[in-house]
Formats: sequence, structure tokens, C-alpha cells
Amino acid sequence: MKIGYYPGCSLTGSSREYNESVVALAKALEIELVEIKDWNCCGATAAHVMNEELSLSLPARIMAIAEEQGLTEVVVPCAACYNRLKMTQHELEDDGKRGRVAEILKMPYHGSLKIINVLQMLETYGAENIKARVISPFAHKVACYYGCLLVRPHSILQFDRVEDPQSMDSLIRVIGGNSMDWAFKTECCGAGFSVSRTDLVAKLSGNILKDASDRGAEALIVACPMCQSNLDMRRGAINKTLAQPIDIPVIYITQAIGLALGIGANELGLKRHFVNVEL
Amino acid sequence: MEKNHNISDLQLHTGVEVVRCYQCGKCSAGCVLASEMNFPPSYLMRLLQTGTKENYDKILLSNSIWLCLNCENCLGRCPMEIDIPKLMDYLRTQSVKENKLHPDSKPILAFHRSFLDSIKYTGRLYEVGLVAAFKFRTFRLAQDMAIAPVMYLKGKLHIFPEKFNDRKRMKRIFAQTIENTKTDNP
Amino acid sequence: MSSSTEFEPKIIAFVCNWCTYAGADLTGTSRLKYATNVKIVRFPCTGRIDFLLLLKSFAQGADGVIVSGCHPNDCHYTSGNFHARRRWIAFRTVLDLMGVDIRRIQYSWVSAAEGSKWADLVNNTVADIRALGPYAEYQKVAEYLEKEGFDEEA
Amino acid sequence: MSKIGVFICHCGENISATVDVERVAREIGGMEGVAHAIDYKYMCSDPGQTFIKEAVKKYGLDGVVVGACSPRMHEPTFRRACAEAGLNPYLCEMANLREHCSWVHEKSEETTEKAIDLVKMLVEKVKKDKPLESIKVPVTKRALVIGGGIAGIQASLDIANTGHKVILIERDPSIGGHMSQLSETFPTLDCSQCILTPRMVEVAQHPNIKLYTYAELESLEGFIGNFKARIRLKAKSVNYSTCTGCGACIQKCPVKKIPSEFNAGLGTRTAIYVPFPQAVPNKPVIDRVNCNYYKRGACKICEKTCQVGSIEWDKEDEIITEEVGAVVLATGFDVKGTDFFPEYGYGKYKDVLTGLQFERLASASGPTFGEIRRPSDGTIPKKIVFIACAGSRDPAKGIPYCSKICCMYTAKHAMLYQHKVHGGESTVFYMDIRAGGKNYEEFVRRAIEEDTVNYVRGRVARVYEKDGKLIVKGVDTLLGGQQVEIEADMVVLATAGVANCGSEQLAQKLHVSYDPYHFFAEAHPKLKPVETNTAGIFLAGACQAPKDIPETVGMASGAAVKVAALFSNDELVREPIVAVVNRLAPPLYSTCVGCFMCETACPYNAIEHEEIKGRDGSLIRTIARVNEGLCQGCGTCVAFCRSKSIDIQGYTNEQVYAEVMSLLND
Repeated sequence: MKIGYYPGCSLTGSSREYNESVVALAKALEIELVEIKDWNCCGATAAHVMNEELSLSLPARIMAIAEEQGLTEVVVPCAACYNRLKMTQHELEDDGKRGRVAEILKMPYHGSLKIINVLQMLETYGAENIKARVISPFAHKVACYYGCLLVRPHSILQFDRVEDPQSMDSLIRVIGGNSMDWAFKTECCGAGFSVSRTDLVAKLSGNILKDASDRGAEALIVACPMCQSNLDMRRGAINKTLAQPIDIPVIYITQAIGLALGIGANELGLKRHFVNVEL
Repeated sequence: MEKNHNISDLQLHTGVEVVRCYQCGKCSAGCVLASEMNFPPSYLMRLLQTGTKENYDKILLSNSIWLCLNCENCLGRCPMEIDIPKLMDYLRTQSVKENKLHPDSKPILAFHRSFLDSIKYTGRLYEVGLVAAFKFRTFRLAQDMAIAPVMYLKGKLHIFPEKFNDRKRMKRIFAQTIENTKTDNP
Repeated sequence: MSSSTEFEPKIIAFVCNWCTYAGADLTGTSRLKYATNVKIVRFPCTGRIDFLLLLKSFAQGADGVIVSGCHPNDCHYTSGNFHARRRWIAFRTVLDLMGVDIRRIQYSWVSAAEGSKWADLVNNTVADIRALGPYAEYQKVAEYLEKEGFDEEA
Repeated sequence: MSKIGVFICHCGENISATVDVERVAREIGGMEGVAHAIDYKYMCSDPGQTFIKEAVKKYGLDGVVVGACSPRMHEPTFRRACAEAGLNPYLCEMANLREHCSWVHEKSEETTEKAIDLVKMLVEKVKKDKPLESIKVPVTKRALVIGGGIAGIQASLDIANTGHKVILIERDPSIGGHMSQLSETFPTLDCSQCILTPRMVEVAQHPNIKLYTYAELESLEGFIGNFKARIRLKAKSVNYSTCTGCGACIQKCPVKKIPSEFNAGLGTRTAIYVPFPQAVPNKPVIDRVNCNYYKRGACKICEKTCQVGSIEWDKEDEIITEEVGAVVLATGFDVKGTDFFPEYGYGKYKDVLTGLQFERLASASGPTFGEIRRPSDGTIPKKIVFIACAGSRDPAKGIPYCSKICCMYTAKHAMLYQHKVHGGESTVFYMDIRAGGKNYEEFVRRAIEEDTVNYVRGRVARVYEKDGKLIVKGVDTLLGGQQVEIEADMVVLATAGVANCGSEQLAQKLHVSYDPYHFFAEAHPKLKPVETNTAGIFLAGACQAPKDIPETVGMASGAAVKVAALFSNDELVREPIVAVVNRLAPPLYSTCVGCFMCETACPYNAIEHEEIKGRDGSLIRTIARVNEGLCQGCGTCVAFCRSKSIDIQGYTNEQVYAEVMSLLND
């Protein structure tokens, strides 16, 4: 199984453990990831907020290159990049916008790529394999946290259910975990303000951590590097706003599955977390 | 109170019909930052519905448009499917254009500008450069002093930017969009 | 309404009495506005509509026609709309082969409760036909009809 | 040459505001064959009709065109006027200048020109009109009422009391419908069952009413005055002629955990069951889906218990046919379940209820005997939240309409809660309070002022459970969008009223129209609220749109009067819009070649074979003939006929060609 791969900036920098775990897991599941050549940043929230054409041109270049490379399907583990690429595809269905972007890029763009997130990749190409290869069941009570970008806007992304999504929960059950029902699965953690308004981030992320911790979660499972950095690296600031400091780790779904499949903690980048992972 | 064309411009650019809002308040009820905002989303919609310049300026000058995280909870639950996040994007652009900025916008804008600068020159996000530029723009020298060294130790910070080849096209994209004075941009 | 230089197509709508005629009445009761180009001819059922009538309309200078009745399963007479649909599917190929511009025939379902759908149907059809321009090639149709000896006294 | 009279109506200003009616009359007056053309403010008024009658006589008119409203509105009026003046009524046609012209276009030259075209079209048609004679058909004076809720009960009793026979069919094992599930009714707070059960009993005992419960309509054929209804009597597995209703079988039935429909899923019932103690008939049926015997082939405990041997294991569904002259549709409505609301808990929180479930909790006959207790743990909720407009007025959820009854029943629920739970706190989240009705607004004020119900204007974004509490995230829009969070013990959703399941299929069986939400459509929104577009079929109650009890009862009585009026005739006059096969003098006899394509097209089996025989009795030809008693006038045969030998009166080829030609030749 061969599939295109767009890691995005976070996965090469502050969230490199996500990249490491995706790559390690893909290898274990015999999925070959073909990285898009000379990819650029998707523009993230900044381009989206500052200039519409820029916010469309940056993802369009990525997808144009992937098309040129002969890829038909691309997995995008970063929820923010996934969202931007899918939204751009949708916006560029408009002939006027597509024409303008082609003019800016001076590259052909067809919009034919299938963009999927990491959960979709695992559901489509891995569910059976994962089940067969579990060697140490992930026997932990965890809270799956989806955030905003994976599920909204539902009308365009068409992924999972918008309230109370289940795809990550069922993967956790496949590896022997106990995923619980909780209240903040899709509430925003404030990652957009991770640098500019750390006070607000601490408040929003605090609500999420508190609910999961109150219900006895041993870990938060995520599929978004923005959420992970926010809930992990900002833990010091978050804990200052809480009555009781919370020390539950925030780990990627790929790391959790990797552990169940017997992949080493180092290889999965678990040592790179700020909050110690002791599972 | 004088009527203005802002609402029809807004509809033209975003496709949002403010008249459709029937003030149920479900957006405000579910907004994670409503309590921090000068005007929660439903109130903001009502201000727009009045159609007056006075209320429109009130919105541009408010912190609401800058505090919106585009998490889209409001849109996901809105019975009338009103795209408030898209509206917020537009209002932010207008706020910058008319230079009617709430003080809360400053660090947020500074971050976005630093971010875009970073990718303009390096194609990809260069986090060390971004943080340095942001600090320079906001004079928040001490922020994140505790985190950065740990990040470095954990292998999460690169001292040098990633290698990216197609810099020429990246420059062109910026020149044609955000730096193009003919298009609408802050 | 529209500027005098713009082409104003002539469109005839063949509709059934129970669904679309009533739906168009509802458009009126709801005061929804639409273009004046379309004129309705009332039939008891779309099953009654002979497709030769459409040809005759084109031959006489219609630029477009609408055929509209009840939704599937909703026919007042049980199955007339199914017959009309079957006939339309069969005739479409034949008409196309004959050189009739089938883009000028709009086949639709509008129920008695769909006043706004009727307004949309009229406006969209008028816009489409206007874009296609006058149906100048209808002589072909006229010739065919003459050859077949089909006229109004038939 | 024809002598046609044309009468253009202003309809007050409804037509004349956008159409230059004087110009229409003037231009039509100049048409060939038009002898007289005038315009007048109200053609349908008495003086307006008199103009027509006098003109018919004075000018010897042989055709009349009235340019006014929709023929669906006033065609009978003007045809009657013509008939009174001695003109065959089928020589009178209407041009629809209001619904199809003045109301849908702005005032302009084009609008007036379209109006002229529409009138011209009908003038050309009238020129080809032939005098027709109405068809007389007998009336079967027996009514079929479908649905045994309060609407069906009221309609049945009212029709039966006029002396006519009624067949009432009900899908469930008992009549009573939703009203039997309600606790108390607004705005008087009288007990629902106390006022309903006497009427249920009356239905069962009325000599003119034949009641079939556990029965559904299979098909309906025919037309006004002459319907044939096939009714499926579902197998009850109990012989009602011997069953005494003692209930011993129910006591002994081992399958006890089936969610009770009557208690909206909050209580349980057995497999052999009577839905509720006051059921009519008060005899059980076996639910074959859940019965051990039907599922596994063993048990039969009920049979052993039954002292009169009433259990009939092998009983099969039975189809009976009844001839009726009129039908009243009273199939009611349904409410959306809590699983329709992902943001309010997807039906996964036991203490998030629908309004109907709350009715059962508040009802003395309910699972808690009228005490408000949480389904999850049986405790009494100290804080309760009611969410109005749950699904209603929510286009994103596909229900843009207001369900009309929820504002009132929510006020009632909050009031009942405050009466039953002393010291309890109730909050209602609402968007608007729609309390139009006698004593309704006063009732809501009483809830707020005397019973201290906390009304908060705003919608709730979400509900989630934490530590046994339901956290309700709401908003107060009157405080500029201030968030309100309540830790509630119970949440009641005033879920939207929707069309009953199966209503679409039923409408299709009956050929009545329905709206996009599957509620049955009335013939006219104001003037024919209980009629359908299909003559002889009437509507009562919430199957037409959500409505409360007084409105339902009023509508049911209205439908009953319509039925009674129909039955006051021994014969009905039907429009002669039927197909005819042409007949010519010998030796041609007809252009019909006897291919009988018409026969395959006809949905009514109205095509007969007519043998044409010579003087010696030898068969010359077989041609088609239309049975006008069966023909409904759809005209499908006309489009099918290869030799153009069959035509439909009132819409002949000649007539429709004349219309089309008039539109195109100007």
C-alpha cells in the first residue's frame, strides 16, 4: 500500500514526535508513505486570517505538486493542515477562484487529490492489521480528544459525527483500550492563540484537562499537533489556573497504537513530551 | 443613525445574510470565548442587523472579532447555518483596512505577520525565527523563556530553517496576494 | 424588468392540474416573483401530454417548453406521471436524433406545496433559454411535422 | 362565428394593481369572435355575476371567458352563473390572471401583455369548447375514518350522530391516540383521560360505528361517493368474541421487559398486552415480534391461563373490503425522539426526555404514578430544565416550521413540576412564547408569576452529563448573550411535532397531496382547510399540521359536517371530464383500430371492448369504448392512442392546440 504524505511544518519541528510515530506505525502496518517533494507551509490560521488568496494559494501549491508527482491520495496527519487543504479544495471548486490561483501559482491545479487524515488512513488501511498485530494491549482508560479542525465544518469535511465523534474511540477499543464518554471531545483548546494569548489558552485547555481528569482518564489521546502542543507544552501555564495541577499525558493516537504494536517508546518520540508519559 | 453599505458589501464578500439570524443565541451559548468578548456572536449579529454605521464601527473596534478562534462550534450548531467564522474573517480584514483596531488585536496580528514572514522567506515555518520576530514585534521578551530551552533539549527546535527550494515561486505567491496592493488585504 | 435589447424567450409550460398548477397557484398566494416569459397550459395530468404537442410548439416558434407534474408516487391518477416520464425518456433520444435541441425541454416535478420551487423552475428555465438564444432552427422540426402530415386538425 | 363574452376582474386591487385591466378588456374586445368584453371590480360578487348572466342573454353568447383568479378557486362559481343564464356551463373558462400573473409579477407592460395572452388563449379554447352534460353517480352513505385519536373519535361520533354509518380503523390495539397519553391539558389543567375515556367508550358502543382496531388501510380505489377500501385486520392472536378481557394472560406472560409504547418507552409491558388500563377495546393482542412462542416456538403460558380458550396461534391477517362514500384522514402526528439531538446527548442520557415522556411521568396512570422521578435512579429532580424549540424552527435539522403546541405544553410541564415538586427549580429556555389562544397567554403568565418558573430567552448549545448532573449550556440573549450554565437533574426537550410514520405512503395510497414534511395538504389554506385536493377525502387534526386539542376537535367536527353534507345527496354530479372514443357513420364506425394501447395505459380499467356487428350479427370490428363511470379523466389514453381516436372532453386535442397556437401566433 502506497500513499502520499504531507507532514507539514509542525511535524518537522515542535511536533516531530507525531511525525516519528506516524512513520513508525506506517512501517509496521506496511503502508508506504511518499512525501510530497519540496512541500511548503499550508499557511495555517495566519494566512487564513490575513489574506484569502494567500490562504488558497499556499495549499494549492502543495496539492499541485502532489498531483504533478502522480499521487492520488495524500494523508495529512496535522489536523490544521488537513483542514486547510480540504477547505482549499472546496473553495477552488469555484471557477473564478481556481483561475485566479492558477494564475498566481503558474502551475496546473486539478483538485483531484483525495485528502485524508490519519484516522481515516488507519480505518481504511490498518484496522484489520492493527487488530492482528496487537502484542501488548493498550489497557488504559483514556479520553479521545478531537478538537475543532478534524470535524468542523462537517458539511465540507464529511468526517465522523460533529458532536460526539467516534473514530478515534473505536481505534482505541481495537487496541484493547477503554475510551470513555466525556464532555469536551470537540471543544476548542485555543491553539490559535498558543503564542499570542497564552492566558486564554490556559483557560480553555484547563477546562478540557479538568473534565478528562475528573472522569479518571489516564491520558488524553489526540490527532492534532496544535492540540497536543497546547495541552502538553503549555501545561505549566495551564496548571497555574487550576486548583489542582493535572499531570495526565497527551499522546497521539499513532503513539498509542504504536505502543500496542510493541514499537519502542523512543521510536514513537514519547521522550519528547513535556508531561512525562508513564503508561 | 445613518445607514451604510457595509452590510451589502459583507454579504457580497462572505455570502452571509445577516437578516437570517433570528437571535436564538445558540452560538453565544456554545462559544468558548463568548464571556471574554465585548459582544458575543449573537449580539454581534444583532448589531449588524441594525445596519447602522455606528454599530458597524462598534464591531470593528471590538475585541470580539479578534478573540474568535474560528473553532466553528457556532456554525456547526446554528439552526440557520449562518457562517459566523467566515463573517469574522471578513470583519477582521475590514478592521485592519479601516485601521479600527481593538488593543487585543495587536499581539494576534503580530503573531500572524511574523508567521507569514517566516514562510515567505523559508517556505516552511521556522519556529525559532517566528518566536524571535514575534517577540521583537510585541516586546514580550520574557514570554516562553521557560519553554524554549526544554523544547530545544527535547529536539523540538531547529536552530536553522528547513531546506526549501522553490523560493522564487513562494516570493511570487506573496507578491501576487498579500503584497499586492490592488487586492483586499490588511 | 429586463432591458429591451435582451432576448425575451417564449416558453410554454404544460402542467398537470393537481400538482404543478396548484403549486403555481401557491407561488401566487405566496407573492413570489418570477419572469413573465412562461405561460401555463393546464392539463388534467402529465400523462395526457402528447409529446407531438411539444414539437408543434417549437415549430410554431416556442423557444423552450416546461413539462411539470406530480412527483413520483404522488400522481392524482396513480400513474399518469410515470407514463409521462417513460415517454419523456423514450422521446428524448428520438428528439435528439431528429435534431431537436432537447436542452430546450425542461422536465420537472413540482407539487402543490412547492410554490417556491415553481418560481425557481421558471426563473432558471428562462435564464437557460435566454442563454441559448432564439430557437431559429425549429424549421427542421416544422419540416418533419409537415412530412409526417401532422397538423392541428389531426 | 363565435359570440364570446369576456369578463376581466380587478379582484379589488389584486389584479388591477399590476395589470392594466382596462387595456386587457379593450384589446380582447377587438379579437375575432369576441362579442362583448368588460372589466369590473369584483366579478365574483353578485353584481359581477349578474353582468355575466345579462350579457349571455343580451348578446346571445356562446362562450364565456372570465379573467380573474385561479379556476381552482372560482370556476364552479362562474360556470353556475352561466348555467343560470342558460349557457352550457362547460362553455365557460377562466384565465388565471391573479395567481399566475398579477401576484407573481411587478407592475409593467410585460405583465399586462402576459395577461392579454392568457385571456386570448382561453378565448381560443372556448371557441373549440363543446357543450357537455354532467355525469350523475350514486353515493354510498358510509364513511371511513382512519385513525382513532381524538380527531378520529370526534369525527366518527359526529358523523354517526347524523345517522350515517362509520367505519373507524386504528393501527394500534386501542383507540385514544396521543391524547390518552397526556397528563393534564392546558390551559385548564383538567385530566386528559378523564375527558377522553367517555368518548372512547361512546365510540365502542355507538350503533352506527364499526370499530376495527389493530387495522390498517391496504388500498383505496374509486372516487367520491364510491370508494372501495381494502382494510388489513392484523392478527390479534386473541378471539375477541370469546375473550372476556379478564387480564389473567397478561399477568402470567413471562416476557415483561418490552418498552411500553404507551409510556413512551419509560415503562414496560408484556408480549400479550393491553396498551393501557382504559383501552378500548379492553382486550389484549399478542405482539408477535416479542412473543416467546412466535420467536422460539415454545411457551403458550397465556393459552394455559385463558379459561375461555381465546388464544388463536394460527390466526392470519385478514383483508376485508368496505364500500364507503367519504374518507376522513385523522392519523395524527409523532414527536421526534431525543436521539435526534446530538448536542443534547443523542439519547444516551436517560434523564434527557421528550415532552411526551414527561407527560407519562406526570400522569397518574404513568410508570411513576404521577411522581416526577428520574428514569436513571428514581430520585426526584430538584432542578429541571425545559428546552423549547427542540428541532422546531430549525432549518438545519430539516424542520423550519413552528410545532405550535410546545410553548403551551412546556408552560404546563413547568407548572406541573412546580406543583408536584415543592422547592424545585425549573428553567425554560425559549426563543419566543407563542401563546395565541383563549386563556393561553394568561396561562403562561401564571407559570412565570405564580409558579415561579424561570423563563430565559435563548437556545441551549449543548447538554452533557457530569457526576450525575446534566450540565446545560444556555444563554440569555436579553442580557446581550450572557452565558447561563445550569446543573440540572432532568432535561425535557420540547421536541418537534412531525408527520406520523407512514403518512407519505398513506397519502400515496389515497392520492392526496402532502407537504415537504409529509403532513397532508389541505385544498386551500384558508377556505378549504378540511378538504383535500381529492374530492371525498377530508382531513382532521394533526395529520395536516401540528395542532392542539381544541383545534383538532373543531377540525374533526368540520370534516364530519363536510361528510354529512356529501351524504345529504342521493346522487352526485361529476364533471364530464372523461375520455371518449370517436364514432363515425358506417362503414368507418370509428378511426379506432382496436390496438387497445389505451387499455394498458388506463389506471382505472375503464376501457371496454365494443363489438360492432353487422345486421346479420357477424362481427365487423372490435373497438375501444370508455366506461364513463370508471374513467377519472386523466387522459393518459389520449397520449397513448396511435390513431388519435380517443380524446378527453374539456381538454381535447383541438382545444389544447388552439391554446398553444394562440400563445405563439401573435
